[in-house]
Amino acid sequence: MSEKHKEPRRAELLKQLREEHHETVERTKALLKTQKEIRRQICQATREAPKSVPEIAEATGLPAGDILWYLTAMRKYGDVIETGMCGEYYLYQRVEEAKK
Amino acid sequence: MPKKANHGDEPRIAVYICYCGGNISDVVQCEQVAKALSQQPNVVITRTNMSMCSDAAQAMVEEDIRKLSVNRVVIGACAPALHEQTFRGTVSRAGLNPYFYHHVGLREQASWVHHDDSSGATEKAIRLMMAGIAKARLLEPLEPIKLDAKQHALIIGGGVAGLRSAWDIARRGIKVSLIEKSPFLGGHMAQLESVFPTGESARALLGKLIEKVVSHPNITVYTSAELVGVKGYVGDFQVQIRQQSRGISDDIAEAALQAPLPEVPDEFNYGLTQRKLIYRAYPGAYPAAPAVDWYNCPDGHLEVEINGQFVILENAPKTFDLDVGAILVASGFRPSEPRYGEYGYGELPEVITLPQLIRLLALQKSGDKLIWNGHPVNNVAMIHCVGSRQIEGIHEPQPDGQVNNYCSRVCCTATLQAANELHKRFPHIHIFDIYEDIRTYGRGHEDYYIEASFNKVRFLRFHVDEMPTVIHASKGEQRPVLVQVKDYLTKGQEIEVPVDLVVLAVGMMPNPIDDIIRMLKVSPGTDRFLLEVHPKLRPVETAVPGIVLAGTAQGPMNIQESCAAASAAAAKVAVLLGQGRVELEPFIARVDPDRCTGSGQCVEVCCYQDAITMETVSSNGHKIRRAVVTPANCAGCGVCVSVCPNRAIDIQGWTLDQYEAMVDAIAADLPEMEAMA
Amino acid sequence: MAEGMTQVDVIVVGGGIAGMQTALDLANQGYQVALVEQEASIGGKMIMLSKVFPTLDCCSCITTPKMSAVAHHENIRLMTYSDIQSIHENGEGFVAEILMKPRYVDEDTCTGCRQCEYACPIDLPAKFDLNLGAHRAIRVPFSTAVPQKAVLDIDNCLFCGKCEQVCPVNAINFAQRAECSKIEARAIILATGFELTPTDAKQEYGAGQLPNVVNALVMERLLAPTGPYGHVLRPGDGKEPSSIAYVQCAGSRDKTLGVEYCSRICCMYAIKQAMLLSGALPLADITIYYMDIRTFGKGYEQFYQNAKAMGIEFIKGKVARITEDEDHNPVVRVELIDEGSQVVERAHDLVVLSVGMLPAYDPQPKYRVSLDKRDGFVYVPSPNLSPCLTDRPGIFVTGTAAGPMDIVDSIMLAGAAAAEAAAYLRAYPDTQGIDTVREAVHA
Amino acid sequence: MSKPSKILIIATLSGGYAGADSVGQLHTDYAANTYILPCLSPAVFPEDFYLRAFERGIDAIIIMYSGTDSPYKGDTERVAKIINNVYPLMTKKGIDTRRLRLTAICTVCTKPFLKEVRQMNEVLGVIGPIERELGALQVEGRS
Repeated sequence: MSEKHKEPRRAELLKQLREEHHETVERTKALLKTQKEIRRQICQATREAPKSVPEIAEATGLPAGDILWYLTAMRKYGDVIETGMCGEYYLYQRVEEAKK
Repeated sequence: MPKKANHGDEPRIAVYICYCGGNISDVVQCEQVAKALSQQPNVVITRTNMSMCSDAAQAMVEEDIRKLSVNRVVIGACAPALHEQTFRGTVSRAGLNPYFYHHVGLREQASWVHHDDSSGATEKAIRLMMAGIAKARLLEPLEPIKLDAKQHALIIGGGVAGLRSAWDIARRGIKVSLIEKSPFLGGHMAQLESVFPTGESARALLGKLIEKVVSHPNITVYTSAELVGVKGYVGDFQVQIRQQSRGISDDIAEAALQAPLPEVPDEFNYGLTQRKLIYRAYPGAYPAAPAVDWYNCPDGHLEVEINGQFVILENAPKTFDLDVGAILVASGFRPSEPRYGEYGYGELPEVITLPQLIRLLALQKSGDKLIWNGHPVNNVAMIHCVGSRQIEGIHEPQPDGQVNNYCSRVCCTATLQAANELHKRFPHIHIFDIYEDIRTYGRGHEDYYIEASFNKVRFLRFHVDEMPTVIHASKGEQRPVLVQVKDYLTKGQEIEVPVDLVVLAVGMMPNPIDDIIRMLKVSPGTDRFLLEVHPKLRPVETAVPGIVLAGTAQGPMNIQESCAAASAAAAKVAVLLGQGRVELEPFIARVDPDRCTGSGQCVEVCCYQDAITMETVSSNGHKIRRAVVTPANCAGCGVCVSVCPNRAIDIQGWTLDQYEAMVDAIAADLPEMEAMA
Repeated sequence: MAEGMTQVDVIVVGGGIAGMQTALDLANQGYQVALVEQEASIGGKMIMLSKVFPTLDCCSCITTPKMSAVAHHENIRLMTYSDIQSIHENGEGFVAEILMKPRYVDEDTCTGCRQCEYACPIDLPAKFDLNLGAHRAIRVPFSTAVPQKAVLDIDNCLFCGKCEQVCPVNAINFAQRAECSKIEARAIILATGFELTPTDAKQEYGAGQLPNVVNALVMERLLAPTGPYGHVLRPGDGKEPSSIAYVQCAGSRDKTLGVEYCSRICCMYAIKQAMLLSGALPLADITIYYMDIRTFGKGYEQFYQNAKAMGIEFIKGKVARITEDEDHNPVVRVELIDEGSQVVERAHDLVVLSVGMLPAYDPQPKYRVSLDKRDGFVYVPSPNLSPCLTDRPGIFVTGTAAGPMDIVDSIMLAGAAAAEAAAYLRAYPDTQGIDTVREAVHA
Repeated sequence: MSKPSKILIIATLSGGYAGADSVGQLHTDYAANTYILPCLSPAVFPEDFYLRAFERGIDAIIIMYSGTDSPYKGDTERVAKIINNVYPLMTKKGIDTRRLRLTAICTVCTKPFLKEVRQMNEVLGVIGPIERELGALQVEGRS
């Protein structure tokens, strides 16, 4: 019985929380937007072929250290894999592309 | 009765292979092992995991046991010594008898020793796991043997570590008997003047500790006493102690010290002075009564004139037994003795050791000149790492053929402390400190190094393959000795230092305790110090249950570290004995009365008193003879097993049937591997 | 006894290796222990390490069983994600007010399945990986965490509710509030641990601004099998380094930083890491710049000699400055003392600063124990005979709260603290140890 | 392709087994055809245990007991006696006695451990697999 009754209350509570934590939500939303954009750029850069951190950095114009951080996160949560090595650098690609 | 009567059920075995965070999986192809095992009869689940010992993995095992009605568990991981107990606990939490667990070592005995043979290591892992599964099918539920523990500990050694652990154990409500080989308590700490890093008086600190120990109602101290025999096991050791006579009654004690007697080198001052055959180690020593030096009285008696009367003092050693639950070894160290000729030691009278310098400074309490060998001392060289950090092929080995390849930990700070003391009392003395690395690592120790630099101690740094030399100066030189050093602090210059005194910072070696090692069956490590089970998992325990280590018997330590180790050992003794009960592994002999025909061969070969006896029992109205095991007396060696003509006797948990099944599993072919080949 | 008051024999503050070991050593004697840890998991710094010297055991294999034993012990009450708010004496001992921070996850129902973590859209720098990797706003702290329960970072939450939707056991609870509880204990053991000397403190070493100059704990994470990259890569651009240098005494024995003491562990961890690196990157050149090599523990000198035999380069010299070239390769300016004291500049792919130890926590305000004026760690009035006694009766100190030390020494001192506390609990009047504490030191 | 030979090592927990762990701690490589079974003391095994193992297809057995370091009383002599009994039984069955070796290994005997393994493999290189000697005998478990 509870599940159906809970749903609206849950949604209500979340709404209330979002209001309470307005600043956090705004800040985090902005961060998420940036993250999504960078992830998109990384995916785009590696669409054709797997690339290394400096290559992705050059393609996106973002600092190499940041690219490595995003790749590390994407790898941890299963969006990106390593496909091999080129010289002293590992190559990365989105899981979907790599499986093709 | 075990928790569940699940031993009669058909075995349902869960098998796990640990990656050990790559330690195993880098070499052994764990997934392949798992695949090969999954088809084995009775195996209901096979899994691999990054770290089986993690909480999550243990929870997984528990869940598998419950959900899949698993009644046997086999895990291939690191050495059983590390984690067998962990996983016995895991299966126990899931309601299974802990002895339904079998552990297979795949790290120390496979992945770590077959780096270049991944397929060989994998095949080996499969076979070892198959053997484990074969044994698991035949496992039986066992119950640990519960024994009463004597709330009484024996401590061997009356130095600071022994004293400190005695006090801790006694305060915990456990009786302590402390035996000290020499006639006086205190060990090497008594020979120090001030202790780093506080500068407190060593003997004052020690005196307070001794006072606490000897006045504690739970502690009995036996000086001039040695361990001569040990029987029994954890919780119930019977130890035999032999104690020499003190030799002198209290009423004549002071007069005896005045008596005219031959003299021998005084070990308290490392031979710098002489003492009589009746002596007190140092003023304020405990016990206060003087002792007779029986070692130097060959026949065990000494004729002496006391108060104008001739008396004959006799050594009448007495031997007595104690029942103790645990034994703590705090047998301590001795300063390493330089080889004759090492940096001129023994050849040149101007070469002494650091412990000797400390006594020399204590003996020369007054005066503005330090006198050695009749001459005032103006230049002193101190050389580090003598008898420590030795390298095979560069240093001459010790008499036993080994080099001391370890760092002795205390000598750097002790040397700089002595250098600063020299500077403070004799500011005119030039000090040259000759070293490889300065290791003032402890809290407050670096201050001694900083202070020494401030005191203008001149540091010279040598390379181990270009060791300094100490030679006699040619005639007419102002200083009797020359120290030659290739000094890398001044671009590798060859420097000659003329000195009046050379001080060798000698390291530590364990006291020679071969007899104790033999009696207690404990093991020394390659550095000759006693070996702990594992430096992090079980740092103060030996491989023998109930025998623990404290202080420099285990390795070089300073006073603070010795006390910490002593207290840690005391905590372990309190864990063992504090509750008055010890639980032992149930790995002892067991007789199958249906198979036993009463041949009595087992009794003949057994070396343990009353471990196995022949008894007459009634069976169907007939009186028959059968072997009976007394669990507390059985050591589990299995000598009885191999002589039984009827296979009527076995060691619980290690049965012959289990071994044969394991051998068969190892000998069998691996269908999968063949297919691959 | 007041309502809601739990009684134990000892409160152990801090769930690192020292705190865990001392709790176990007391609990195994039958004493009741409350172990209070501010983080969401116990394990402290040790669980972050790769392998441990000198045995090269997998660190997790030594730590996780102890974590597990603490969690399962019938005599230990484990309180993670909890802060001690105040301590006061009540005549018989101490009363601690403890604040359990909200996880926003019901600890009893969470199974640690991490579905919430996968559902959460926001990536945040992961503290456990020293910000090299990411975790989500809701996550299980790390793979071997104890307890294996999720925790939500409310300050970086979108309140999107995705975690709530996917949780199979309805464990997410946004309405959770901090809970206060009181624990009464006869004795307290401080095991509050250490922090690293900050790398940005040293201007000469790039003030923390050089991307390919890292501290040694970062290298531990890079070497750990659970590490962020899965390989040893330099954080600046993901390059696999072929030349790695260690700068010893970076933040120890350094008057300019106010840290004049030796941190005791850095020589050994540098040598250990160098050995592990030569296993992970067989072709890499590894150099250790040092002042004195201090491998003083049992088996440590032999470890050092093995490292030399393996071809690791040990160079005696004080590194004066670290800069970088145009490819962000760190350049080390060093006086080579064994080469006639010439000053050279050498470029490496990655430089590791062997940073030292600072106290992690100042217990003075709450616990009213003194700190040592010289080093800032907890003051121990009689360090030789009573290395765990503070200057306040009933409060003991162990592990790196009592000064820099390695794991072996921490475990030893943890046993000592347990013995000291047990004796204190048993014999109340005999509390002040061997010394009447102050006389010898303050005289 | 010939099957790799198998060396069974029976090692005491207080001696050879701990010694093998020490070898592991040192990361020293040796041949992987070594199967180490721990025991409290090899005194538990009667003569026929060894013969049976050979008949099942084990090519060699090294018993690493604790010798004078044994934590047990009297087992060392017992083991020596049993093994002395096994040799003539092996000869009788046509099994080369070099396939069975008794040696004392302690917890830090890493070099002797490696030497024993190496030497036994050298012996096996000379005398070949056990099947050859068992000849007409049906090797059980290897059908």
